[in-house]
Amino acid sequence: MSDKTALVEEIAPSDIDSEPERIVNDLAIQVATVNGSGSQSSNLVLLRALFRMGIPVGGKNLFPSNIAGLPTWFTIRANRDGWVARKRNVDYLVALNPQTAIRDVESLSPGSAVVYEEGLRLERRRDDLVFYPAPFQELAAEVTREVRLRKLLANMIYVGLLGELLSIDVEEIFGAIESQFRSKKAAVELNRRAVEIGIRHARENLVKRDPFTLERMDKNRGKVLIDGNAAAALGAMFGGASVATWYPITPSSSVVEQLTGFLKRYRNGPDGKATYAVVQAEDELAAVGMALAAGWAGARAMTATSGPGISLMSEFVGLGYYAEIPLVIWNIQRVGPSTGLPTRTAQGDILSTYTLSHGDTKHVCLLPASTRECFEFGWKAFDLAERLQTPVFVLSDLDLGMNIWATEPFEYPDRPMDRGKVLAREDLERLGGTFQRYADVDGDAIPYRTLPGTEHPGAAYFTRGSGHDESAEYTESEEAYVRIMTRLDRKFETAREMVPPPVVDQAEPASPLGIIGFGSSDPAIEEARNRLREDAAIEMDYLRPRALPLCPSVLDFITSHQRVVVLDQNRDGQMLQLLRAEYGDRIPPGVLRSLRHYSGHPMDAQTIVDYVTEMEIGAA
Amino acid sequence: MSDKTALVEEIAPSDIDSEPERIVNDLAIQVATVNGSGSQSSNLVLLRALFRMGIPVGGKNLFPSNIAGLPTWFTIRANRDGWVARKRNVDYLVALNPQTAIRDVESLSPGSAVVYEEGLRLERRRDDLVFYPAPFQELAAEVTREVRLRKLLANMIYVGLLGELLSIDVEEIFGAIESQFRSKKAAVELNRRAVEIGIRHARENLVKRDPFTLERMDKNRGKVLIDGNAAAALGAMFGGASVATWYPITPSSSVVEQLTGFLKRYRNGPDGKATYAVVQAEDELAAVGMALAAGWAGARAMTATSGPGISLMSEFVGLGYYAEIPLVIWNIQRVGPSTGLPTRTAQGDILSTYTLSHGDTKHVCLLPASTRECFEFGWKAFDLAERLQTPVFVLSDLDLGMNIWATEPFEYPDRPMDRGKVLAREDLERLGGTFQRYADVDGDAIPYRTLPGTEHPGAAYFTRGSGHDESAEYTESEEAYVRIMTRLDRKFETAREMVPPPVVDQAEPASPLGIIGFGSSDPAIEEARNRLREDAAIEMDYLRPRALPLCPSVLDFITSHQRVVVLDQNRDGQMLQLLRAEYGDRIPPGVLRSLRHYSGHPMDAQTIVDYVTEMEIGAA
Amino acid sequence: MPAPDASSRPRKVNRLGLTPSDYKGKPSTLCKGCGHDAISSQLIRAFFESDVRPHQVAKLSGIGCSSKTPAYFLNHSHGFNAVHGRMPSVATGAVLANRRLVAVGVSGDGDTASIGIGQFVHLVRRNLPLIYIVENNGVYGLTKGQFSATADENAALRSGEVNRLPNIDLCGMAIELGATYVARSFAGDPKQLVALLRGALAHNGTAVLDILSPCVTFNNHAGSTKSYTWGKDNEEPIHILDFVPAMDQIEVEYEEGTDQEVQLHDGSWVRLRKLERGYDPTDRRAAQELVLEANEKNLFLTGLLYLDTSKRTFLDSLELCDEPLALLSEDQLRPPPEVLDEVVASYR
Amino acid sequence: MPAPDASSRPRKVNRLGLTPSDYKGKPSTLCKGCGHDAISSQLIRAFFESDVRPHQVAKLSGIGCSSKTPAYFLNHSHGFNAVHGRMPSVATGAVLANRRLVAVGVSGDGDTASIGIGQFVHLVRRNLPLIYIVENNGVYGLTKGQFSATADENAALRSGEVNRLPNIDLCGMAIELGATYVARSFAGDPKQLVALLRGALAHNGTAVLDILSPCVTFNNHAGSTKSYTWGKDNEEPIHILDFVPAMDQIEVEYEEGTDQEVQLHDGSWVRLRKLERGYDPTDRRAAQELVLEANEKNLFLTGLLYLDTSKRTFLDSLELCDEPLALLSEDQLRPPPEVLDEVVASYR
Ligand SMILES: Cc1ncc(C[n+]2csc(CCOP(=O)(O)OP(=O)(O)O)c2C)c(N)n1
Ligand SMILES: Cc1ncc(C[n+]2csc(CCOP(=O)(O)OP(=O)(O)O)c2C)c(N)n1
Ligand code: SF4
Ligand code: SF4
Ligand SMILES: [Mg+2]
Ligand SMILES: [Mg+2]
Repeated sequence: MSDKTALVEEIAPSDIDSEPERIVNDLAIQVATVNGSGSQSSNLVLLRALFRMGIPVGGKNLFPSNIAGLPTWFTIRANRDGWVARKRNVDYLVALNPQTAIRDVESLSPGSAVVYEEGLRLERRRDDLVFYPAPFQELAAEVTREVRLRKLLANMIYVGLLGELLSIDVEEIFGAIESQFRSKKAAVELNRRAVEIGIRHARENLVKRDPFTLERMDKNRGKVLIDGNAAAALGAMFGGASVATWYPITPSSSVVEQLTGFLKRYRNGPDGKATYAVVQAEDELAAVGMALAAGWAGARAMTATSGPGISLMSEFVGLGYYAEIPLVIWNIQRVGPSTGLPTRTAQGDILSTYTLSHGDTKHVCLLPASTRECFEFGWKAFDLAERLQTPVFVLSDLDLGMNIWATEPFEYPDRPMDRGKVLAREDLERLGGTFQRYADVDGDAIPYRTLPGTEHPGAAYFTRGSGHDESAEYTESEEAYVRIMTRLDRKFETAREMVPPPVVDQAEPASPLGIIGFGSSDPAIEEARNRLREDAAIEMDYLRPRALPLCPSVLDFITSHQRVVVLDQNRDGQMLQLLRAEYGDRIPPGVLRSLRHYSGHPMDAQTIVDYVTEMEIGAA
Repeated sequence: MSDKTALVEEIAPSDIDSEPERIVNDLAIQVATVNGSGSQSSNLVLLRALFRMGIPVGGKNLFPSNIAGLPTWFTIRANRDGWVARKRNVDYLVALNPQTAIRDVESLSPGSAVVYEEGLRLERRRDDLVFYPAPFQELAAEVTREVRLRKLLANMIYVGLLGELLSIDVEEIFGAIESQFRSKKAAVELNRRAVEIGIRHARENLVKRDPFTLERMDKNRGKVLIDGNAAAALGAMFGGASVATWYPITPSSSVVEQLTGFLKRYRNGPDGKATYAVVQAEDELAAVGMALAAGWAGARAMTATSGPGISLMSEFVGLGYYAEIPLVIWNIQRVGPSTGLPTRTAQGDILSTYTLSHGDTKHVCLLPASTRECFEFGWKAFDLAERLQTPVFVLSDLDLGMNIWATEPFEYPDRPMDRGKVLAREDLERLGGTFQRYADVDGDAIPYRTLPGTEHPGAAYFTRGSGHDESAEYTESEEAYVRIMTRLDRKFETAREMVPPPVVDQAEPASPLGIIGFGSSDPAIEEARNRLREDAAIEMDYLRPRALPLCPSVLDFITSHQRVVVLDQNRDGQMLQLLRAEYGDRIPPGVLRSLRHYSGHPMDAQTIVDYVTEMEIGAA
Repeated sequence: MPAPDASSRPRKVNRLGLTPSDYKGKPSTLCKGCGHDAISSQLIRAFFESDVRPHQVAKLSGIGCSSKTPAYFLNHSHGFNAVHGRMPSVATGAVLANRRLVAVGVSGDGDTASIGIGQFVHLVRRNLPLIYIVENNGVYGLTKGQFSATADENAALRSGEVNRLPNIDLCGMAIELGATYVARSFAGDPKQLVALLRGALAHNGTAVLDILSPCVTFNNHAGSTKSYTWGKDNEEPIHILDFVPAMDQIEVEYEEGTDQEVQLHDGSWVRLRKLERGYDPTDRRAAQELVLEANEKNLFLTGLLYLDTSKRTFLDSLELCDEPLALLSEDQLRPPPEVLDEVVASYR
Repeated sequence: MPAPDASSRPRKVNRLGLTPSDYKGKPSTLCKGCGHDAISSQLIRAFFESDVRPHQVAKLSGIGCSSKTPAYFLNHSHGFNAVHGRMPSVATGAVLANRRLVAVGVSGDGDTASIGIGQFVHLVRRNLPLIYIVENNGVYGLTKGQFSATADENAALRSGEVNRLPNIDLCGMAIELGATYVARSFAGDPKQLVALLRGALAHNGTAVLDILSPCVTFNNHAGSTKSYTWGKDNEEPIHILDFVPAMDQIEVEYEEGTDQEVQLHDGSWVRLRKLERGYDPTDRRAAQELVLEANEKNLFLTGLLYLDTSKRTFLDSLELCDEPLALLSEDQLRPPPEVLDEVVASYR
């Protein structure tokens, strides 16, 4: 495509009617197919090729809650400045699904490009788009005669086509294919062929008429391209996970599935046998019961689940809180209530997880915002759980957990494992029989424990979810109950000091405007801040809580701003409610503003920009 | 006891050293025994005798979480002014349990009286109490030779003894015995004998030396003496309960057990067969699943449970919310977390019940404060559930549910049942096929439903906990999801208007001081208000929410006071948190004060008086 | 000599004047070829042929590909797709509320044998009138192919992962628990399946149908013991089973070659032509023995494994009134004021 | 002629030098005469006689009077009184974390057969090494005497309330599910019970002991089929069972009258003297038949109903390392930085 270089390189504001400028490394490609059609490999190849070209990228899969035959959309956002949150508008559509093609095309902004199966005749639908038709099935037939394969390979053809249209480095595509199909030589060959046919078709039949193009950069040096669940699994392995129990549920399944893969490879003992146990339990009640007891008996125990599973774990989690048992629970949030939209993302379980179970309970919750933090919290959660002797939740979500993110490489844990206050036989001998399971010896409200099997006559104690005193004896004494419950409350204050503090990015002096958001909202918030700064000269300070209980600095942040937007990916403003419940009337009236996004789609910057812009107009 | 009348009748302030005055109809009697020893009948006889003397009374049983052999205390409070909340100090102790006698005696205030088995020699323990020893076992031997019976009858002897010491009308005791043992003539005879022997023993051997005495009044005309769970059951029967499912758990078991008794007696159809189904399910998950589906199919369905059961019901309750299914759930709260103290009282599930289940859920919760309201909410909850098409919780507690209260008689429902928006065949014919299960036709956000079995081709719809549109069709559309969720939010606003409003008792003009408390705290609050008014001239306005979601008037109450005490029978100030989460920064700083009582004992007035007094000193 | 199947005469309309398409559902969103869709087709046929009024039917399910299917048959019946593993409790509540409902529950092997086994046990124990269909593919389809508790020991996934735990045999469990109608069948054997379904419709009590229903996406590979090929190659019916409706019986003579006839609650009959095994499904010992043998030898024995028409149902145990509870009038539900007075008086 | 019981010689100290009181627990708070306390006594005796190191034992339970008992024996062992019906999962987690633990789970009939039946099923299926004791009294003791799912059909409470549902037979279920050590016994038969417990201690796999344990407060009345009297009057041992420890076996000659000896995993033996029935507990068919007969005729057949020493345990299935997971060092748990580099590289 020789006319490509003729396009101006500079990006300048242009009015709608003028010839489009060249837009380099800033676009969102969306591939619309049906699930089960095998397009996932092609999308990953595309994503990886861009990644290896050094361009910041992210990939998001919007898939249905079924196995095959329903619409699915994979979106790749490439952005030279690193903004890879969801973008509402798509620039490049690959329309392969007849069921949705018309609607997909209708939703495009003027000037977008459409690559499509020519039989769909989409060019008739709009006259303000750039259309690139191709006979995918026909082209695939050139690669192979085998019908099933042909269908799969049609997907790889669009990779070639896009490669040509967007100037993707062919060698990176081929390299990505090799990574994707690894050992399978034949597959690599076939897929390369398909890409080549795509390229050839584009060269011979299509004229580039859109402004989008890609160029090599160097923004991914050292980075990895990974989903949050893989990062979580990896973090868990390096955290020394030894018992992982689970029950399959989207979008959390891939935490333990990928953990199993890692453990199988890297965690065999000297006898060649497993230094871990992964158990697919019969349900979530059993999964959490096993993990809890494993934590009790001294394993680094974890489970992972989503919405309905969290509800089912409720009773056991209360036991964990009251009997003070370490355990890590990953909640990869999806859209509720009930079954809800199991393949859509939300931050809808914050409130119910924080106080999960009946009675006075509250739980340490970590709120990772990136795959890096998934890795980091993956191992730190065990340290916290064992140090604090309590269930620790990590609240990720489908967007973070199942979508693919480019990230700085993970850092190997910077400190040895913290196994918490465990008394071994020697300790007991030294103490000479003064061990009391639930006594606050150190003033931090964290008691000492012993593990079953400890060879000392004073080691044993009795664990129960019913009333107990410092010696772990059964009691219905009101004094003992109040003492233990008050200590647990103090222990939560200890936790407050121990959990990862919020990340604050604040102008000097503080702007009147702030935003509080957490988890997977982070990239959209950062992009929105940048846009507001650049487009509207609005400076928005940012606090991102990384854990519950909240740190006192959150209140400081709120009180030092005039308006603080609280961004929740849920209907009920759950973080807002938590802030209010926590800080109550210490929050000056009118400061907190609630922005709630609960469509099930990942957070995008535009929603924030719009909200803030309108708010600031109101405030002005 | 002839010297009785010599005591002055008037109650006047007296200093500590002077001869005690006569105290009429104001005392707390505590009977300390072991459970399984059969003292419950005696306590009830005593309670009923006082009740029939027209004296305001209440009876509270403090019992262990086991079946026999552990300490148990039954406390009867009689108070001429109607203050029958728990009183921290006991005036009359009946010490029959050697395990606790010494501690029980040590905890008494000077001047209290102790009736006890003489073998315990308690008179040696203190010199500032009045001691009334008696050889209970020996006396019982006079009634019967049968060993097992003798043990039981020893209990009836203290009834006689107290009767004599406190001038209880013997005929009322005998009458109460007859009510207690109804048809069993022999039992009536034996028990009468035991009472007589107790009286005789007192007459012949004891000299009245304490100031407490009882006299006939007329404060119980028309009233009933009943526990909250019986009242709830009765309310449910008159609410037309047709499917009740349950799984045994203290303290909720007696809701359905007593309901079964009522239904068996009063709810047989013309064919003599049951117009109801009561099912003891295999667990709480099944219990709530059955009830939910019964509600779906058109029954008036309910279940009752406590703490752990609530946790287990969590998943199904979210389905009920999202799929909009009527169902009534009684949560008779006990002390958590986990198994906690199963035979102690708390208001510790408010927060977790209100938002029970993962995702954005919130539930209508009724908060009865009296047995009368247990009855009333017993039937109204069905109307609300069917009208609103959602699970409705009634949050009672052990104190209200299992203890015995004198109350105004119950009022027969003042309106016909509200079966909500159900379209029958004729309605569908009239509508001509426009039925949409989840459409907001009337603007109140409440849709119409049809029952399975409705003979019309347009009647059927599909119920699911996954994403659905107005026609109840499956969809993953973000627009439909947001529409339905937003409507559910509006429906909750409809509920806000429909639930029982708070009860407000406010001075004119408003006092600077207010209190917000709910449920079983009510009698202690009223007593405390009275004491503060009389003893310290402190007027304390009172708002008692009777439901969640909260009415706007709650905020008005808060903002029209300078200090508002929020009384929670839980550690975490759960109602306080709800108020803050709901009204946020509209609550002026410093107004809300949190009083948290979480010992597992019922609320008492003194705790409130102390707190408020100290607070007001601070405020002054 | 097999006799012509009385129940399979093609009909355009049934006795209610309805056509098969009146029994259809929404288009399926399952994978093409999924066994579950085959079962839905036979459900449509059975309900049509048995002249069931669609509005009287309630379709209940848990969560899973299988549990989605109630949306794909009987559009004119109410359906309830509940939560994972809890179809039995939902079915129980619905039937209690309205005993006139013809309740059909659809579940999967994960939904029933894993998370739902507790509710399964108690449902069977109660003998609730319900057709309980397990669409058994040995895997969790909807969560992408993990083993379920009915996967055979040493079975391998396509990924090579091996199941190291023994399978739970739901028919064996049902028989042990005293179920009253227990059948095993195959999505690839429509004729047997429809007869078993019609028998289940005529039965008053819990009818458990454990149906091999291959998952073409995750468990249909060579070597799978839950694949179509395996099913076709290994199915061994224990008898040839005909369903004879009550009204036909009058006209139809005793068939040559019929070894056993058992009358069902609504007057219809199950007619069995024995094969080599000479199996009597009313003999509980034989049923247990059969299941044990099948498991030991990995045989795929299909047919009506056990039938007991004498046991009381849950509705009998509860002595429920005939009128559906859901339809009782206020008069019947709310006792008069005098009752309140009477009760209140007893609390004085 | 019954031979002297090898295991019942009174001893003051065991081979560890411990006395029976080293195996005691806290004072019981159960009702005087409760069957559960009798079982606790035999547990104490069995652990003492089998020379089990108390610190190696983990006691697990659910909720109920029965589930309280782990506090009443083996004071020097860790105990975990968890939530209702979930002892199996808790036991599983504990054993996975530390495979050297001798795990004994105590449950009730409500705890196991009602709310807990699902976890029971899956535990048995996995064959986790665990002694699973069901203290079966047919009622929920702790919640004051409601029927549980093991209550016999038509049994009546003292109040007159009749149970209209058939019972669940936990031994029958266990056998159906392929359990490897299944016994029925009686709190009132200490000799048999202690032998069965010692056998269970020697067994490697799930040992299910369903023990009639009368509730003296709520289910011990005349007419109850779970009372002491009923148990005493109806108990029919299917064999006389002796436990012969590995070390004794060398010295002890084959006993006259012994019909069958089965070796257990630790080298000890169960010696059976057959009675009328001539019962072989290694025959699964016979076991199923026996349970069926007992249920049909309401017989109280006690003894070792089924034994299978060949099946792999859950720990085998998982190919766990020998070192308890809980005791692995940081070296063994956290792979070195190179592994992180390697994995990270694969994500580029
Ligand atoms: C409480 C809960 N846990 C897990 C899931 C996720 N989940 C959905 S379907 C399913 C398994 C379905 O397997 P099966 O019942 O065999 O149905 P199939 O898809 O194979 O037909 C699981 C685990 C869920 N929906 N709810
Ligand atoms: C989730 C839950 N539901 C109900 C209860 C109440 N509960 C405590 S013990 C028990 C039944 C115990 O019966 P069983 O297991 O037979 O023990 P037993 O007391 O007869 O020995 C019940 C229902 C509970 N603790 N937790
Ligand atoms: S995944 Fe398997 S079970 Fe699910 S629809 Fe596809 S073929 Fe059927
Ligand atoms: S109630 Fe029954 S089971 Fe519980 S301790 Fe008493 S006798 Fe034992
Ligand atoms: Mg399946
Ligand atoms: Mg029991």
